[in-house]
Amino acid sequence: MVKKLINNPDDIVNELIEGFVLINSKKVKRIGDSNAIARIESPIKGKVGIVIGGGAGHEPLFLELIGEGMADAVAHGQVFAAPSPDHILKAINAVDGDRGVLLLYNNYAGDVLNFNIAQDMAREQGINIETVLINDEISSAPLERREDRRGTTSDHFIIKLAGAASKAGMDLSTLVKFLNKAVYNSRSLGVSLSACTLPQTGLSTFTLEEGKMEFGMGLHGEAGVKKVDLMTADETARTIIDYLVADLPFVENDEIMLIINGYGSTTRMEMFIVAKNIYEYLSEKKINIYSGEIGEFCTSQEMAGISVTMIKLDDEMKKYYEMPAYSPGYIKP
Amino acid sequence: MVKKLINNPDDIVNELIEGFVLINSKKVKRIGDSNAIARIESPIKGKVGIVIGGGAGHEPLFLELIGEGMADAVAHGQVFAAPSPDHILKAINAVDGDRGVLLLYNNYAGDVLNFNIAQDMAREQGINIETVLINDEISSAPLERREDRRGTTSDHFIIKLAGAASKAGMDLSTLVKFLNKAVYNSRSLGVSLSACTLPQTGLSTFTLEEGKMEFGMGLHGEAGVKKVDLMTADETARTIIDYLVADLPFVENDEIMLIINGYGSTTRMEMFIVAKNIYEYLSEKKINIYSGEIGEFCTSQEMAGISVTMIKLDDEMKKYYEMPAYSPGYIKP
Amino acid sequence: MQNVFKLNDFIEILKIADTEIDKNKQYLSNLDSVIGDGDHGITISTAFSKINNEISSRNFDSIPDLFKFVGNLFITSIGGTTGPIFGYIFIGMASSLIENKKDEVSLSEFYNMLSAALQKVTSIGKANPGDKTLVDTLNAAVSSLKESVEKNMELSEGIKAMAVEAQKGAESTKDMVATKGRARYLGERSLGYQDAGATSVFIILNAFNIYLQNSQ
Amino acid sequence: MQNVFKLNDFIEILKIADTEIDKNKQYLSNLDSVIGDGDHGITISTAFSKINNEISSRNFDSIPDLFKFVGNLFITSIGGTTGPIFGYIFIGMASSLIENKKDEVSLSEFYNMLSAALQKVTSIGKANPGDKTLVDTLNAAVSSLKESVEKNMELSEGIKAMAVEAQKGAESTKDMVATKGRARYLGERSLGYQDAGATSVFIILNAFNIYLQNSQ
Ligand SMILES: Nc1ncnc2c1ncn2[C@@H]1O[C@H](COP(=O)(O)OP(=O)(O)O)[C@@H](O)[C@H]1O
Ligand SMILES: Nc1ncnc2c1ncn2[C@@H]1O[C@H](COP(=O)(O)OP(=O)(O)O)[C@@H](O)[C@H]1O
Ligand SMILES: [Mg+2]
Ligand SMILES: [Mg+2]
Ligand SMILES: [Mg+2]
Ligand SMILES: [Mg+2]
Repeated sequence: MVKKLINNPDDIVNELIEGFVLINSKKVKRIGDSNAIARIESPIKGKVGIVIGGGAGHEPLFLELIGEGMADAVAHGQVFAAPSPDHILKAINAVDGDRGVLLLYNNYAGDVLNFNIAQDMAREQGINIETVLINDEISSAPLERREDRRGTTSDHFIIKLAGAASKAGMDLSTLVKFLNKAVYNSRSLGVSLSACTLPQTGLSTFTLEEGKMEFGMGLHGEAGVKKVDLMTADETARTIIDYLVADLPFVENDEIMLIINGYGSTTRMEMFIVAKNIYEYLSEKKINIYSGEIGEFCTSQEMAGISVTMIKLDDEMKKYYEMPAYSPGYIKP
Repeated sequence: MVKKLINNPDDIVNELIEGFVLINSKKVKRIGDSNAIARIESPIKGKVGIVIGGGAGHEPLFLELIGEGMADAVAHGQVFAAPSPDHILKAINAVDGDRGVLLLYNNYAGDVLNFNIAQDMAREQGINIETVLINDEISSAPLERREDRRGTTSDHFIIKLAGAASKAGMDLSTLVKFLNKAVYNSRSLGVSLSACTLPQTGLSTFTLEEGKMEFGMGLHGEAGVKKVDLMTADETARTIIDYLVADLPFVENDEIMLIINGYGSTTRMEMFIVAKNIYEYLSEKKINIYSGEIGEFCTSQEMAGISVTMIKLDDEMKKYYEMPAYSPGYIKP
Repeated sequence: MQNVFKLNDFIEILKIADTEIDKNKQYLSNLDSVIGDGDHGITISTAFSKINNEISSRNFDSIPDLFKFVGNLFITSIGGTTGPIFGYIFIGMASSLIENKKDEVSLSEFYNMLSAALQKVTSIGKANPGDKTLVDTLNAAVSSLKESVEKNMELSEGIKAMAVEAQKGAESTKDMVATKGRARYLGERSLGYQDAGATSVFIILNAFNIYLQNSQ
Repeated sequence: MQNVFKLNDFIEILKIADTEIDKNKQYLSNLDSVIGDGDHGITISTAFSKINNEISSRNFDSIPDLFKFVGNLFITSIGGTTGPIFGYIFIGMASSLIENKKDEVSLSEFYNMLSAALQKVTSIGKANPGDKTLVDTLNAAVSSLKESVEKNMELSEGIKAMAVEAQKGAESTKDMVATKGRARYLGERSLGYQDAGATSVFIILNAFNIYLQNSQ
């Protein structure tokens, strides 16, 4: 049995959206009864409209990341399933102002298929529309096939940059280049300590034996790079950082954004302990943390574990990071 | 075995504080190596210093609630254990400006004992100091013994009011009256679906059989009012609201603050579904939701479940609620 | 005994597919939860209910009309990997008939339909036989149809043979290492488990067989 | 055979208490996790280690000096319910001797000490015998000491009897319904489980007995 607070399993995503819109009724609007939700003031003149989206079940991603200085609309699929093109197209139409539309989402096969179809449909309507794919997760493919990697926990940061730059008036093609640079410099890797269950079925997406943890586990239970005996927070931190640093690679005097993300049932207490260990280790490596964030930015239901994201910053990225952002799921004052 | 990302179990709270201070190094300072942490600009002239605190393990409460428009300092105990008076006194001394100090914490026997000792020690030093106890949890004692009730998930709201009012220059005795009014109008009740484990020992504080849930479970696994078969989100929402409404009681046309809090491993998806059901039910009851918040404000390690807080508002409370607040764990722009 | 499919046969077959998928919903989700993310049974069964709902309130001019409608519904409103991939199967099937407003389909025309579907899906999804996807089922079915057409078989015999081979195709994914879809992250660990999509395509193809067997 | 406690005896007894508490740390946490929040073993063992550490680097003028120091350390730096409650036990013990700089304690003076401790804790914590707290252990110990003093018993005999009664006192909490502390929320459901604090007070009182038995 699913031990979750739900009603009709088939109605989960619909009720999720309803609850979200009720709590944020002054800020967002649902497009009809679709799974497309947009900022209430959409479409906004003078800015590229930012459309994000993907499967549900990763809250606050993506639903809660629409707002001033963040995304303009979101298209949601069912739990762990890409949204269909009709929802995506509704989101696109809701935010299409006078500067075009950007689709910004994670690189999963299902998402790419559906967003591409929607993009084609929008182009047929004469909309100026481009795509940026997020693919920060290093365990999902070797560096040579970086374009095959999936997107994970750098999402809210990339979305934040997109929101700030589009708000500042950056045009669509410059925005695509800017965000691709940010994605290019983003690296994430996570570790799981226990599985999550799909709320509709109550089935676990995988099993992790007592005393084991897995590096590189995907957000939907896709297997990782290695399963090991449970490590301490410090060993975990160092192992993840070693992988991340080697991948870009990050080098001495690099200035980075550090994000420590909780997947679901891992406590903030644990995240802060990991943070302490990472700060110490990166300081040994003379890599400078420009800013550090901890929290649940991208969850995978009640999975236990954390992921770490390192993003190499330059002045342009810092500038747009520092601008304020106000979304229900992410605020930067 | 404890399946958590920690290092030395005896060092958990120390490392938690270190990680927190590293990430927020521009905003907070630790007093020596104590468990007292204060805003970096403390003591602040012209305002009552707000000291909060309690056992660790409920993050973001209390640690992460210090900041502009929120509390000024926090004293932390070990996991689920009240802080000792020496830490509390350090927090008091750090924020004692020229308008006195307010101790604001939850009504648990251990906390009351320790904070009272610290208050006596501060008075001996000549500090003008008062206490407000939070006791919103309705299942812990009948209404006739309201002063025996424990404090739970209205904390961040009451702390927010204290931060805003003290910042606006309210004097200590007026502040005590104002906050006692807010506490008087606050009611919370939660439901647990699974237990939490103490990170030092890996022991569960209680067990909840497959298919069962418990109303009124405490934040440390203290037993609740009734154990029942797992309900739907809607039934759960209605049951909680019925208890809360009957207790104050809330009546037609009351204007309330609604807080839906996740205890740890319950997803935001579930919280939004519960929110939808609560909005519908309160609208049937003609009780007006002035503002609704969902999130993890007061957790109990990885316990599954939610709590609902209803606070009856008046104009004074609304005024101070609307003022901005910036703390690592709670931001109101 | 009928030797061609007519429009109404396909409508009935889609109903059978819906029923059969529904029966196997949990099983399909189980398969997907071992090597994928556990939602395939839900997605595909929701899709078939939706499709049958929409079909029942509509009239169709021709067989390609019906298949185009089903394909587009899959593509635009189902989501997941399933939506587009299964959508293009139906679109592919329609495409081989689209020239003339067809109202009957022989075994050899059915072979052309499925063959076009296979091509379409391969070009969209870039999965080849052996990659542990529904392409393995489709491919086995197409090969079987080809042989049956060459042997000049009766419709119901050819379809029966196709269903048998489709099942084998689905089962053959057990011994494959996934290189496409979510299961690819598992690599060698995906060995020994049958692919969910390959199984649901078998169930759907088998609906054609069940229909013909029942109507005999 | 000694008939009084001297300063150094108490210092040694605190070491034994530390060792005994440490041995029972897990057991005490288990007891607390059934009807409380599971931390009592950790809190009390951390406290005793800290206390013995601090004591070892200090000199004390008198017995009340030592007990006041231990009590204050508990009160100011341990936290939880344990810190203040156990602190006031030691402060209470010191208070009955505080008038004159005492350097020996007879059985009857020890009875006065524990009796003052019981009073102090009751006035601070408002728990009475029967409320399923450490007061039940303390109360049993004080009654036993009273009787032994009246019977003019030897020190070690009186302390031995006290330990036996303290154990019974701790065990008696099993049959009580909690009305104080975290266990009170359990109400009737707390029946059948022994109180953690009552158990640790027994362990500490038993350290006095172990010391005297060993030094015979
Ligand atoms: N590139 C592809 N080409 C063809 N079929 C594919 C491809 N990728 C995945 N599939 C099929 O899709 C099925 C998974 O569908 P579903 O569970 O609905 O999607 P998701 O992986 O998005 O959860 C797999 O079992 C596989 O047969
Ligand atoms: N009011 C009280 N008076 C005396 N002893 C008490 C009182 N409340 C609790 N205790 C004792 O404290 C013990 C719990 O201590 P501990 O676990 O350290 O504290 P906490 O309840 O804060 O976690 C209980 O087992 C009980 O014996
Ligand atoms: Mg999926
Ligand atoms: Mg405790
Ligand atoms: Mg799937
Ligand atoms: Mg305890």
